[in-house]
Amino acid sequence: MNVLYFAWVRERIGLPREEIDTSAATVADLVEELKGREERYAVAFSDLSALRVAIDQELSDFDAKLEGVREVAFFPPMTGG
Amino acid sequence: MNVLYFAWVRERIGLPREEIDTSAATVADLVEELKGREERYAVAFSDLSALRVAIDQELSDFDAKLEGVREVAFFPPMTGG
Amino acid sequence: MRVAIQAGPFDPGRESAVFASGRKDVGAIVTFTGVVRDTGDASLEAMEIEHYPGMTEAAVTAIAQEAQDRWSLADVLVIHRHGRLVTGDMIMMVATAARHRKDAFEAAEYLMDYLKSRAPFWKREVTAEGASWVDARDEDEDALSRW
Amino acid sequence: MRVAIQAGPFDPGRESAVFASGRKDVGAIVTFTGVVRDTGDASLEAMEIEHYPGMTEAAVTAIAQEAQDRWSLADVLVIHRHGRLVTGDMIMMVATAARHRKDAFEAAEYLMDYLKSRAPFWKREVTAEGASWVDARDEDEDALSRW
Repeated sequence: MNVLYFAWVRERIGLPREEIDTSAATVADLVEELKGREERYAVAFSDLSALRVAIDQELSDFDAKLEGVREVAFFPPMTGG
Repeated sequence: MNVLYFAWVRERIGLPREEIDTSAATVADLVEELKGREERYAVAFSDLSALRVAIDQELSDFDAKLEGVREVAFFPPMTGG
Repeated sequence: MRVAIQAGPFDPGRESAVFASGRKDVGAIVTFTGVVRDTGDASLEAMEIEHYPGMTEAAVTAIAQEAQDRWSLADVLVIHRHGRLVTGDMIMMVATAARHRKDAFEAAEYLMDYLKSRAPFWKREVTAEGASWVDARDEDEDALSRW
Repeated sequence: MRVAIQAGPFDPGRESAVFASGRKDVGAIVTFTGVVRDTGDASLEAMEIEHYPGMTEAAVTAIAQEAQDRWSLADVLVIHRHGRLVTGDMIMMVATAARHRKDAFEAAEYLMDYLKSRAPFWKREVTAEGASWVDARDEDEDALSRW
């Protein structure tokens, strides 16, 4: 699965995207898996209320299932306009 | 006193402005005086709720006093923009 | 602040480009442009706009000043034409510049609501079937009550 | 409808002049232009806008489509830049064309509210004292509740 990071999430994790081999059932499961890997993930995902997630380029939420998903992106609340 | 007419008030009365020598105390008195003059004024002023009045180029109302006033204008509700 | 009451055309693109240019405290610019449009039934040949010279400038300036007093604005522009226009012609425009978009949007809507019903202009539509004065709409009068 | 997500500059004057030109059913055109402004404390050296290529185009197009579904609009335009900008640069613009001003104003405000909080852009301010990501404001999130 392609996992993307934007803005300060990207900076904290230290890369814009990576290919992750996972059997996580939901976004929340994937986050737990990443937090267990290394400190930088634990820091980036320490407060989920400050994060947003998109699944296959559509805004979603942390309860969403990952079956069949090709791309997951994590980022802070958007500041366009 | 300079009396001005705009839009369909001007068309009904048949002229855009005229100098009127009057001792009318209020706008309403002036209207009554004009209505008594000729049919075209009676027609133009038949429904005061469809008319607006400006005194010395400021929106006003039919109760307003005319003492010291130099210019009175009658017109339908405005349709700018 | 600039208020222009004129018979001649204006270029809304150029006006909005010039408006508020070079200011560092402006984050939001809103413009409204009013265009003569076909009204449906009979094809419009012309839109004639009568106004009250002298009072028009004073009334529009007062409306623009009131907008500047009510909202935090860096600049305000109002251009309004009079005379004979045809379909597609620009009738008027307003522009507002502010730090924040809320001020710019609200002030522009306020300006439009007041220009519609409190500036001394009267529109007359000329079609193949004749000419008629445009009636003021109740909803335009009602729109003032929100401010 | 036109949506452009681009690094390069745009000319708001030219864009608004071209927008909806030659249409006979348009009576009202509203534009909003967002400009990089000095934020006060430390002087801004640059505003960097990151975005999510692919999702950005889809999200902005969906927002513009929703505006067309909700209001009676003749046309909609959204331009949004990404990359490095400086004070005074135009960040983005929206334009709406409609028969009536209420539709044009409301749709433009709707577009702005959704572009602020639902299009995948992230702003970073660079000053002499360092760089920091712009925090989303509660009032921008709250603004969505009115639609």
